Amino acid sequence: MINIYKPYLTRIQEIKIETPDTKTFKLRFDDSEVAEKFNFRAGQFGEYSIFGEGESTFCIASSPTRKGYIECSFKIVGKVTNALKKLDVGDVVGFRGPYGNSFPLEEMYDKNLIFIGGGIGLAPLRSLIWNCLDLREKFKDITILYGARSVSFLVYKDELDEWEKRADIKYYKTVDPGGETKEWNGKIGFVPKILDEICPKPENSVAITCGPPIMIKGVLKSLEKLNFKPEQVITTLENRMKCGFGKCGRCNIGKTYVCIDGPVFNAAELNQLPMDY
Amino acid sequence: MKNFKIKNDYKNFVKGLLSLNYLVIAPKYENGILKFSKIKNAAEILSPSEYINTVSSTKEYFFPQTEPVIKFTFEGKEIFLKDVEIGKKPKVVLGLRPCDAASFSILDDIFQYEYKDEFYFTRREKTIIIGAACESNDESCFCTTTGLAPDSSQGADLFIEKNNEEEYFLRAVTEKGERLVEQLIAEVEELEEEPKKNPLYEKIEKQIRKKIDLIEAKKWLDNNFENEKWEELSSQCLSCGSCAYLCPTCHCFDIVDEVNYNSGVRRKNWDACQFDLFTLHSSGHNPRDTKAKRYRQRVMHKFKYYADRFDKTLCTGCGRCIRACPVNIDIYEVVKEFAPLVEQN
Amino acid sequence: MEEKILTSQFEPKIASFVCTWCTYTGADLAGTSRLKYEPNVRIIRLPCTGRIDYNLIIKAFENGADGILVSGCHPNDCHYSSGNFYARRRFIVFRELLQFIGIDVRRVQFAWVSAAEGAKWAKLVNKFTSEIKDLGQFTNYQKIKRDIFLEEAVI
Amino acid sequence: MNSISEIAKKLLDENRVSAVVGYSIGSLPNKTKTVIVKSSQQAEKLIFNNLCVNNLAIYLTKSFRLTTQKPVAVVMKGCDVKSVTGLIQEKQIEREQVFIIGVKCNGVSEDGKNLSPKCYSCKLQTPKMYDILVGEEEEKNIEFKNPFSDVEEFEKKSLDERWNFWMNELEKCVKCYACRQVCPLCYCEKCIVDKTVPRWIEPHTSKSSNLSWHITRAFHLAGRCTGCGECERACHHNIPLSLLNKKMAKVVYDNFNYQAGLDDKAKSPLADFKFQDKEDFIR
Repeated sequence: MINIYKPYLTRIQEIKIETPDTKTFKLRFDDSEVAEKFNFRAGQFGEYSIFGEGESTFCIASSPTRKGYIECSFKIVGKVTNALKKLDVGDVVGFRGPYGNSFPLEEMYDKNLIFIGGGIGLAPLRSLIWNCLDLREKFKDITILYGARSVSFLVYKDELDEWEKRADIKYYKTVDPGGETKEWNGKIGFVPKILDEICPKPENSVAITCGPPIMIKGVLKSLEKLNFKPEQVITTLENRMKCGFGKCGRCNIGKTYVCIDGPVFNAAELNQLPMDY
Repeated sequence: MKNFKIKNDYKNFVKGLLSLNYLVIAPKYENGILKFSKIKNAAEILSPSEYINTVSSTKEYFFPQTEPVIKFTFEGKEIFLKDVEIGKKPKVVLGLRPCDAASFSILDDIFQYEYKDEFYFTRREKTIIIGAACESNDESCFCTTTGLAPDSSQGADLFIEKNNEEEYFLRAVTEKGERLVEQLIAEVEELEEEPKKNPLYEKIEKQIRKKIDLIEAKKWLDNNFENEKWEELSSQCLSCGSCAYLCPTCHCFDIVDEVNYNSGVRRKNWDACQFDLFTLHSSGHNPRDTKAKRYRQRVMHKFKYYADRFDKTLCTGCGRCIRACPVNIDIYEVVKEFAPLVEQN
Repeated sequence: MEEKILTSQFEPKIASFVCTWCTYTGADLAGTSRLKYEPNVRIIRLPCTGRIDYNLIIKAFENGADGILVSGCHPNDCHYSSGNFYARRRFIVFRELLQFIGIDVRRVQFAWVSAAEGAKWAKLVNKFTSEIKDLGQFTNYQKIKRDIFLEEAVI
Repeated sequence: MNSISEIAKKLLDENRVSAVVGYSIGSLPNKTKTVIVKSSQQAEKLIFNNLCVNNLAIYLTKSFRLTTQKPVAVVMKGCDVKSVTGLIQEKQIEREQVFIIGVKCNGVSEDGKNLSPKCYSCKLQTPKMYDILVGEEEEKNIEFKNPFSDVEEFEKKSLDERWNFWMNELEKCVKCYACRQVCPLCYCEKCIVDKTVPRWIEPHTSKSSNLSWHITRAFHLAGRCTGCGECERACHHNIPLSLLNKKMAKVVYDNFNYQAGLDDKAKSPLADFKFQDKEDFIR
C-alpha cells in the first residue's frame, strides 16, 4: 500500500534566524535514495511536520538546481511553527511533497523577469530567482524589487547583499516608511509605489510577485497601470491546507484546488476565480 | 449481467453470507438508533422493507470519523515511522439504499484524483456493496433530483429487488458481485429471464419530492457567486455541522497529531466546511469568515464545483441533512429557490 | 534501615494536585521532619486549589492514575483569599458528576492540609494509598483508552 | 390580541428592532423552520404552534451579530426566556437589546405526536419576562412530572451499570459538536475543544475522548443549563445529554438551592461561594 500521508524524514542541517519571527531550515533527507531521487520545481510546496505537533504548509524556498537538500522559511505564528522554532540542528522534520504546480520556467526563457517580493513572500520567489540565476544565460534582464516592513524584517539578508553586488541583476530594496535605520541605503516606501518609480517595461517581460495580500493587491494594480497583460503577471496564492493533494477540501476556491491547480497562478487565472481567498 | 433468485427467505441468505467468513455490516438498531453495524447472526438482520434509511451513512466504513494514517515513536532525537495496518477481513455492506450505494461512485473520483488515497481504496476493494431497493420513503427523500431512483443500482456490486411476485432477487451489477453470488449457490438460483418490475418502485418514485432541474441549478450557481440570497438562506444556520457529518458524500477532513509519552499517531478526522475554524489561517485571515460564505461553499461544492471537475453532483438525495438540521434548513428547498422543477409527464 | 522488599503487590499510582502555599509546604514539612509515608503519590504543584481544573483530574485518570488526591489550604487560609471556596463548590459538583458517570469517587479525594500539617499529610497519604490498594487498579479508563499502538484495525 | 406577525410588522415598520427571530412553516410536516425576518413584508411568515420546539435564545449570542446596533425581537416560550435570563446574567446581552415577544405555550412537540420531554416538568406556560405577550393559555392537562425523576431513576443503578451505560451511549458520538453549537449558553468564542495548545480533548472519537468532551460540556453548563433540551434534540445519535444536564441542575439545586434562568441578578453558583458550603467530603 502506498501511503500518501507518510512523510519523508529529513534532518535539520542548518538553522538561520532571518528576522525576529522567521527562521530558515536547511533540511537533508535521511534516506540517501530519496535524497537522490527527490526532484521538484520552483514554486512547489510541501507539508512540513513536527511529529506530535502536526503539519504545516510552506513552499520550498531553495532552488531545484541546488540538489541534495531543501530549505524552508517559516514565520512563527501557530502551533506547529512554534514547535518548529524550538528545534535544533540534527532534529527530525517530516516532509511530504513536492505538491502543486510550479512557475512556468520554460515559458520565461528569453524574457525580462521582474521579481517583486514582500516580507516572507520572498521565499517562493527565492527558489525561482536562484533557479534563474543558475541558468542566467537563458534569461534577459532580471530585476528584483524586495521590501519589508522594516530593516530587521528583511529575509535572506546575505543573499540580498549578493544580489545587490551582482552586475547581471537590477536590485532594488525598500522598507515601509518608518522602518528604516540610520544605515539604510535602500529606498523607503511601499512596494507598489517603488514599482511605479522603477517603471519596468512590459515588452517581453514577466512579473512574478509574492507577498502579503495587501501588497499583492497594490502590485497587481501598478502592473496593470504599467500595461502588463494579466498573462504576464504571476503570483502564488496561499490558503489553509491540510493534505496538500486535493482531498481535505480546505483550499478550494471555486472548483480550483490551490494545492493541485496552484499555488502558482497568473493574474488572468486569478481574475477567473471567485473571491473566496 | 445475471439475476439470481433468493431461494429461501432473506434471513437465510444472510446466514449464507455470514458463513462465508465475511464481515457483514448492515442496518441494525443499536443504542436506540438505526445504523450500519456489524451483524453477528442472521436474526439481527432487518429486511429491506423494515427501514427507510439509517441515521448515519455508510461512508464511515470507508472513510472513518477518525483514522490513523501514520504512527511514530521517539527515541531521543530519532523518530521511527510505522505504517498503519487496516482491516484485512473482506467485508460485505448489506442493505444500502440507492442513495448510499451511489455515494461511492461519487467519492471514488475525489479519493483517486491525482493522488490515490489507499486508505479509502483498500477498504473499497475489500468490500462488496449489496444495495437494496427502497420499499418506502419519507418527506426528506429527494433522490430523483440527483438522478437516482428507488431501484437504481448505481455504485452497488449486487442489488436486492423485489419482482412483481413480491419475491426478493439479486441483480449482479459488477463482476465482483457476481463472484460473491457464485459462492452462495446454496442460497440462490440463477434466473433465466429478466424478472418483471415490481410496480411498488414506480409508486415510490412518484411519492418522492419532485425532481429539480440540476442543470438549471448549476447555471444559476455559475453566475451567482455574489448574491444576497446566500445571506438569507444561511441566516438561521447554527454551524452545527450535522449535515456534513451525516452526508454520505461530504469528505472534508483534518489531519491532527496526537502524542502519548514516546509514541504518537497522525490522524485524519472528519471536518466540515460549516465550521468557522475550517479555513482560518494562522495569520487570522479567514477566506470564509461568514456563515453566508460557508453555506455558499457547501451548496456550490455540492452542485457546481464537483460537477465542474468530475461531472457529478456531490449529493445523492438521501435527505439526512434535512432530517438532522435543528433549524430546518432544507437543501432541497434551497436548490428549488433558484432552479425549476423538471416537468414530468 | 528497613528496606522495602519488592513484591508483585499492587502499587497504585496516585496523582496529587496540591496548592503551593499550604499543602505543598506541608508536604515539604513532612519531608524535612523525616516523616515516612507511602511513595505512591506524585505531587503536582499548582498555585491554588482554585486553579485545579477538572480536566487535570480526567487527564490523570486517562494516563493511568488509580487515585487522585486534591489538597489545599483550610477555609479562610487561602493565599488568594477565596480560591479554595470556589474549588470546594466545584468539587461538590464534580464529584457528583463523576459518580453519575460511574466513576467511584472514593478514588478522588479532597483534603485541607496546611503548611504546618506535615504529619496530617503523611497520615493522609498513607490512609489514601491503603484505601486505593483495597480498591485495586482503576481499570475503567484502561479499558476504554485507545492505545495508539495496539489499537486494533477494526475496519 | 395581536398575532406575532402583526407585532413583528409593527416593530419592523417603526424601525424599533433590527430583526425579528421567529418560527415559520417548515419544509417537513412535523418541523418548523427558524427565520430571521428583517423586513416587514416577510413578517407574515411568522407563526407559532406546538411544533415550535427550538430555543431561539441562541440567536442572541454574539456570534450572530444581530444585536449590534438595534435591539432584536425574539419569539420566546416560557422556557426559552430562561436562557435569555442566563445570557443577561452572564453579561452577554443587555435586557434593552432584546425585545421579547412572549408566547403562552401549551407544550411543544419534536415529532408532531409526543410532547417534548421538557414540557412535562414545565411551570412556565407564561414567560417570566416579556415585552409583549401573545397566545392563550389552555388548561394544561399534562401530568406534572418531577423534573429529576429520570435522574433519580438512573442513580439507582450501580456504578458499573452507569459506566457501561455511558460508554455505550458516548461511543456513538461523532464529535460534530452540534450539541455545543445549538446551546445558547455555549457562547465561548473559542471552545476548549478547539484549543490546540495545550490540547485537553483530542478531536478523534474514542470512548475516552468522547467522555472527556461530555464531562466538559456538562460541567461547563452546571448551574447554567436551563434545560431547554436543544443539545439532545440536535444530537442525531440520540445521546441522552439532558440526563447529564439534569443531574448537574439537581446537584446545584440540592447543594446551593439555585435554579438556572430565573433571576437575572443572581450570581452563577459556580462563580460564587458561601462559607457554610458542604464540606463533609473533605478530609
